[in-house]
Amino acid sequence: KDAGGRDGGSASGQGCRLAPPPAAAPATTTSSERTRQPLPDASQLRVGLAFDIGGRGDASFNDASVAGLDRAKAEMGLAEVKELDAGAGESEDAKLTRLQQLAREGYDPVIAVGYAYAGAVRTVAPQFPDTRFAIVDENVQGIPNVTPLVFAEEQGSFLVGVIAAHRSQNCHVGFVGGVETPLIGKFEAGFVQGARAAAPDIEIERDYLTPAGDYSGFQDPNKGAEIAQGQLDAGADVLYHAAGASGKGVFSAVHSAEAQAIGVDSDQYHQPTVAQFKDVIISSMLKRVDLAVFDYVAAVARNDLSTFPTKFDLSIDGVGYSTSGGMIDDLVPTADAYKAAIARGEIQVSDTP
Amino acid sequence: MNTWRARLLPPALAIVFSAVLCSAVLLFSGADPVATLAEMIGRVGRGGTAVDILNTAAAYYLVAIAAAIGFQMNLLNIGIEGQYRLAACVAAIVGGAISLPFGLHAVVVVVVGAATGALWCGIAALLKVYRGVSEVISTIMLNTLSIGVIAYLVQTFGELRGNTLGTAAIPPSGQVPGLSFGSAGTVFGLVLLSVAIGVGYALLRDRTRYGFDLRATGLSPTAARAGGVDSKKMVLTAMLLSGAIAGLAGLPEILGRDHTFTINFPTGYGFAGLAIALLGRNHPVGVAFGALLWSFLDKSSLTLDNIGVPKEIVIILQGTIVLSVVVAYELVRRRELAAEQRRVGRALATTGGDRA
Amino acid sequence: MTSAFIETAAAPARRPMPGWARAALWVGIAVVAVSFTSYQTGLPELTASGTVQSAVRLGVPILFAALGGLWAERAGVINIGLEGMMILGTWGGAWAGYQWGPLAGLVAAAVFGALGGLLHAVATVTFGVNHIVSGVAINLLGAGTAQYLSTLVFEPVSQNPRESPPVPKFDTYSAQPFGDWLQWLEDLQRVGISDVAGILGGLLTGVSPITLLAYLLVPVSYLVLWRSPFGLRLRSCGENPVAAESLGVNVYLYKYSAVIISGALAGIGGAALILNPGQAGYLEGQTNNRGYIGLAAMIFGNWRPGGLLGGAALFGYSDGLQLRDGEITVHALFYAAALVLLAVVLLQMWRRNWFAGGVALVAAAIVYSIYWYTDELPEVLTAYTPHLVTLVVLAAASQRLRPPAANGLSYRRGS
Amino acid sequence: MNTSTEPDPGGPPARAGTPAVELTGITKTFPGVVANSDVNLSVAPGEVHALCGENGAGKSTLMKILYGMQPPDSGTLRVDGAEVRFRTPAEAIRAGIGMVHQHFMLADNLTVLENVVLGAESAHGIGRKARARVLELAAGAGFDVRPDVPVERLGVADRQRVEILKVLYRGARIIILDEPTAVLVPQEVDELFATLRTMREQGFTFLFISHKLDEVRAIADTVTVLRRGTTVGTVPAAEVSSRRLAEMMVGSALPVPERGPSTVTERPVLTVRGLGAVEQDRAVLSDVDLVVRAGEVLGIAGVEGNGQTELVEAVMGMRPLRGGSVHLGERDLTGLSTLARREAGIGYVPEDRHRQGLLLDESLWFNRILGHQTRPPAARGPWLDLAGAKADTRRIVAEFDVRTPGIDVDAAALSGGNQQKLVVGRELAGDPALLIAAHPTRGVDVGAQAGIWEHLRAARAAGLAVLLVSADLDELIGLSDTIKVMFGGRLVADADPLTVTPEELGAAMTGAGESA
Ligand SMILES: Nc1ncnc2c1ncn2[C@@H]1O[C@H](COP(=O)(O)OP(=O)(O)OP(=O)(O)O)[C@@H](O)[C@H]1O
Ligand SMILES: Nc1ncnc2c1ncn2[C@@H]1O[C@H](COP(=O)(O)OP(=O)(O)OP(=O)(O)O)[C@@H](O)[C@H]1O
Ligand SMILES: [Mg+2]
Ligand SMILES: [Mg+2]
Repeated sequence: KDAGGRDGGSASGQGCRLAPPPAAAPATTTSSERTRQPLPDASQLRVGLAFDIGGRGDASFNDASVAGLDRAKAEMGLAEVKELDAGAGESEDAKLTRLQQLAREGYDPVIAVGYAYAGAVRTVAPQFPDTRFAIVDENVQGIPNVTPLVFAEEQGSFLVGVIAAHRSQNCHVGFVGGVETPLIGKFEAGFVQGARAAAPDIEIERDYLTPAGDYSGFQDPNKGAEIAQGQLDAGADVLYHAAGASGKGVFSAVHSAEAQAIGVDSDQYHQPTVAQFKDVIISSMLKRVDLAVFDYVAAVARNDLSTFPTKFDLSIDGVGYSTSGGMIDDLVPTADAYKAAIARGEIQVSDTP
Repeated sequence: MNTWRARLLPPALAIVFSAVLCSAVLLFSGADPVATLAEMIGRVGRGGTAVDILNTAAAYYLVAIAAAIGFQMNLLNIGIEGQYRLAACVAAIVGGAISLPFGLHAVVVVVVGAATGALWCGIAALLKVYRGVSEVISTIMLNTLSIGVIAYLVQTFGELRGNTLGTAAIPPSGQVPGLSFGSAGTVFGLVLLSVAIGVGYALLRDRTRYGFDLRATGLSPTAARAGGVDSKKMVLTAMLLSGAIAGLAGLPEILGRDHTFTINFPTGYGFAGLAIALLGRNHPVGVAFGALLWSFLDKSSLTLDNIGVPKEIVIILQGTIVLSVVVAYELVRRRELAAEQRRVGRALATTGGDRA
Repeated sequence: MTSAFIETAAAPARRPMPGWARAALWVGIAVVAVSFTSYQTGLPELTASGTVQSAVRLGVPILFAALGGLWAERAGVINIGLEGMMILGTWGGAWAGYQWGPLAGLVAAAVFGALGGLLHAVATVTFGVNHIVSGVAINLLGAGTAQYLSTLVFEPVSQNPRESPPVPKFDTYSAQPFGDWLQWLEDLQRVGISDVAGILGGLLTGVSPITLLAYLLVPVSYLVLWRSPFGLRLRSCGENPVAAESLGVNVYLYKYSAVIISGALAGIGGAALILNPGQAGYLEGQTNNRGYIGLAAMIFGNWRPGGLLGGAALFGYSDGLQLRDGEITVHALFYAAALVLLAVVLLQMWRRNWFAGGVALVAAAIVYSIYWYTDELPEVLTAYTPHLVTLVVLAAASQRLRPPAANGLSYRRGS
Repeated sequence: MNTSTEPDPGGPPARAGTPAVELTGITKTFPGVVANSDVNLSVAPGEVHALCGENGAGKSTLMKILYGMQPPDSGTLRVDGAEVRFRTPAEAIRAGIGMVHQHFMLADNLTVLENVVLGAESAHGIGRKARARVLELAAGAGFDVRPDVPVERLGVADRQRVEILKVLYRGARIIILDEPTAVLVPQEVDELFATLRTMREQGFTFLFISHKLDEVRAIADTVTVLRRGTTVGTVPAAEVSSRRLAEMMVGSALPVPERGPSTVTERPVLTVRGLGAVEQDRAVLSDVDLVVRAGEVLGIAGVEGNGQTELVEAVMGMRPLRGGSVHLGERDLTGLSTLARREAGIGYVPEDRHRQGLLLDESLWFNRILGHQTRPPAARGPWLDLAGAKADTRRIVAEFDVRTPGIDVDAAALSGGNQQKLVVGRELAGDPALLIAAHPTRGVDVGAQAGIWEHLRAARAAGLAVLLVSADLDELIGLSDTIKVMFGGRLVADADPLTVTPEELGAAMTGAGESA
């Protein structure tokens, strides 16, 4: 019987030659400061939420938006939330219908989760000029009643890239993408830049499960595990995934190789579906959809969208990294130094690989 | 068996049986089947659902006709899924790259779509005719391969809009205007193309020599061969035709609404097409009803979220319908055949049959 | 009185090699070609034990589906519903596995798959429905039922209608210390020895009970189907059911058994997707057409257990390979393909089959020049290497295939 | 004979006086047809009992009832004196009955051994013991057998031996042979009869069906004649003449196809030169030359499997050629498709109407179009002319006396004879110059047969050239103006139908020398 699994790529090296982190500097404004203004009363609002595939329970941005609304209920007395689920491979008119249905039934604001709604929001929002729409992950501009909730995923990924580089014993890390879409490309880009910034000589494996258009890559943990195993076999010992449900496979491969993994979107250390692997999840790149949604509801309740951030980036903690499990506590100063440098604009993170 | 009873009874039986089965499932899971059905039907009157049903039915009709052409010959074109998506992709790329006068532009796009579908299906046809590869397997493989080819094409010829990778937009000269019902939505102009294809298919099937050859080959390849039908040619042309019609299925949406092919282009029409063709017994009118039913189930299932019923019940319903419709056809066929033999026997006995 | 038998049954002058020997020969040639390529291109991945393990893991679900197809089609029932039965298996496996552990999951997966098989049998055997039609419907039903049940049963626990909660897994076993020794050999990086060690190591380490079951079921299927009275009767239903019935074989019974076993095997294939270590629980869409691929592997293997093992292995290997730096490794496969084609050329020359030899030579030249003039392949295309390989191999070999004679025909007693 | 082949002493020794098989009052109807009506049959143990009757008389049906394949509507079965009721063949087998079917029931893909032991695995398994037993039985019956050869590689005679081995392996004492000689050449028939005689000595009882009356008289002890589903009578074979048997079968003198006055002209319609074809490296046709003139019926005689099917297919363009040419009048058809040949004026009555002649699940008028889909009255340009097709179908139904309630019923609903009349009517429509008729009256009852002959004669008188392939030597001799004998893919002899006898023809068909 196999004990812990084979040490396919477990750490044996001495780590990277590390570049010195940027000088730490005073932190800039964070959202905590902004939200210090009193919370409005949202008891008049009825929010409509249109999910992307994956829906509730995806432990990713769908769930994060629910979390944001739950917090809004708790803290602002938000009256009602209506959620509608999407189906795999559905056609555009299903998305249109979903948004129209929410708008027609008087939900305001209507939040569309996922860039797949970009076209639908562009079509539906002008039809309902009195309803406010928000769309996650797509920068829809030029329609007065649409607010984009977009994130600087590359910045968050940069930080976990730094963390990976510091944690790697073999000076070799890996990125596993689910589907090769432009959005996932931002995660890859940031991670690579971060790892290189921290360790210029680092080797980086990069693989996707499927090419653009074949969304099975987000739903195939078995292939996720194989890709991860391939990277571990090649010598990588810290893997970062942006592969949706296939990430489970990545964690399990990392787990049996006793290497280290970095989660994505939410704090996966606390995620029940991957709880069995939590001891290898050293950190997660946080994409604070919950925060964006909460802030958005607050802004709507306040009836003031003018100061709403155009992008949720590091400077307002729209993205970040988690420290749950305490496995990277020693790296927090380093990561925060990079974070400050990015927030100050000293480090520019490109969003394409 | 040309009686109306034999034609209409099986689908009716099948739908009733499936409805009963699904009601049982719903009851078991604690939902109210009557309310569920009422909600689904009520849904049709609301918002753009009626128009959506029509628009999607048009696409379903095309894929189902494509499947039906194959079925007529006992060819199983499982590759419709890949054909319509690849064709839509190539047509959108060409449509976005050329510039022609209004009307002609759209015609060229439609022709390109049909040609692409035919070519992709033609691979399977050639493999079958010259290498004896079962079209079932080759089209399944081609479906998966088409995903890669589409990804490659979109990456190579497409452009990034926000987070969505898509082909260049087709200019207004290539767009096909629809019939607007205001807030209830717009019926795609190319719905008419589906109607035309349906009429063409009906004529082809029942009134032309080619249609005769097609059906004869399907009924008995050996008899067709003795009757002078070239089966290789029939396999090839039927697959090409099937692929060409499949290639049209994505175009109503692209030319009528999206004007681009994105990586989010809908999937799953191909398998729906197979099921709908079975439901409609490959008959042009039957398939039309099948497409409308399927589309109705799809679109009105969106409302089930509202009343807390899992909308997967609709997939179960669809699967049950397909299975029970074929079983019902078989049962009715056996009964009718026996009845007809008895009838012939009686007729012969009275006209002085030569036996007993 | 004896002449006719002698005459007509006399074997052709050149007695053909037995099937298994020919298969073994080609496996040998392929292994040599890949080892040589691995050495020439400096890509140890090609024969690394990791790649082989990956191939095994990816190939096992396909192998089960293919075995399922074998059982059904040997009894004359085409089973394109394998995909749906596999989906039912994943759901059943996750459900029972979550509650009572992996062994129960395995059993439940078999039972759920068998239920799908039973439905297929009712439709095709009792009602004489077209086998493909019934299969398509079962695929719809399998997917729909699993989704529906998952919403009802899993969502309250996992908070996600599309996923089950984590399911306990089987442990893996390795042939120690043999495995370490193989690993040592592999790490030496010696031509040939390391390659073989890599391949053997991949096959023998990290084996889970399901994998072992898959390994076992290939010879077991052979023995049962070809060496037992039950199997003889079952196969006779796929060859000539009327004759079988006239000899007192209960054709319906055997067809039912075969299709139900087929469903159970497909269901176990589904279980292999969730109960093997390193894999998730039930997840909507996770079978991802593996049932269809299994069917293709079976056809590829000429409706024989050894052959379908080869099909599943080829598929698993090319999939495993493309997942490991596919742009480069699949590119290197072209080199190996050119080598295999050269072997074909030599063989055909030896047989004085000049035309076939010439065709193979041209093909080898084309494949080699593709290898020579490109450095890597676009990843969007390498992702589908297994499918392309299947298609190409079928195109090359399908005329030799010999399906059961009554495969796909509906049979009614007394007519 | 080797004593080791003594059959299992399982069955009770037949007591004199108790019939081995006794069928009383058997009635069996199919939808629209009474296949057996009040049939009585008694077979003594240890005899060869022949069953005669024209096509469709109900012989096969009766035997299938005895073998448990079809349940009788009424009547009783006794085996060795005990009343039995078989629901499946398995039960009949257990009672010691075996059947060799008219159409062999063998799985081509399986080996000889597998075919033999299938269904009887409980006796000796499927391994070494079974093989030894099969070899032992074969030796006892005088066969030499290679148990591991797939059946597909065997010729017809060997396949029949496998069928007999199957029956023996099950320890059957009562063996039904349904038309065992139809596919055999005379020498093989002799060998078969030798086997039967040996086995009769060993105590086996045979039920033997044949259309060939002299064979019946040669092997049988007793003959029972069936006509239109009922027993006409049972007579000792030694005391009955073939003529008497024939009269019992048809109720009157045997209808003989009459040729009528010769209408042969000098104008060649079909000219075939040097035709050759191969199948899997085996020459199935070599160097066939023939000419059919207007108004002439050219008959091809031959034992099944000697190239007649291939010749017809080659002339119809359904088979790739290895050489040679086919001309219709002046026109070279060699490279043309089947359809083009039909359009050029060839009508074709295929040998298997179910597989090649008809679309069983379609209406009669739809079937009328098959083969005529490019020509009036069925078509106009690329369009079908449904009205024209229907009108012409009505004409055929009337002229050819096709008994059907209407032209909208499915072809499957017609009886074989009526189906065949429809096919012949269709192929004679549109005044073809040449008709290729393969077994035009096979499996057809006497009435329909006479009707078809009548139409052929009328068309011949109008100048039609006919290439007739038939296994029915009387039909061949009666209809043809010229007969050619085919053997091993070659035309080996010519015969003058005015003088040749079926016996001489039969001898020529086995390749035994030139005929008159
Ligand atoms: N399964 C069946 N269904 C319907 N009718 C049948 C069936 N089998 C036989 N018949 C009819 O029963 C009659 C008797 O057929 P049977 O096969 O017993 O004739 P036969 O004497 O064996 O003829 P042949 O000399 O051609 O072998 C025929 O008219 C046939 O049409
Ligand atoms: N299921 C059926 N339905 C209708 N007619 C049938 C059926 N089965 C057989 N027949 C008819 O019965 C006739 C004889 O049937 P059967 O199958 O016994 O043929 P057969 O005796 O083997 O004939 P042949 O001597 O030509 O080989 C055929 O001509 C056919 O038309
Ligand atoms: Mg890669
Ligand atoms: Mg008969």
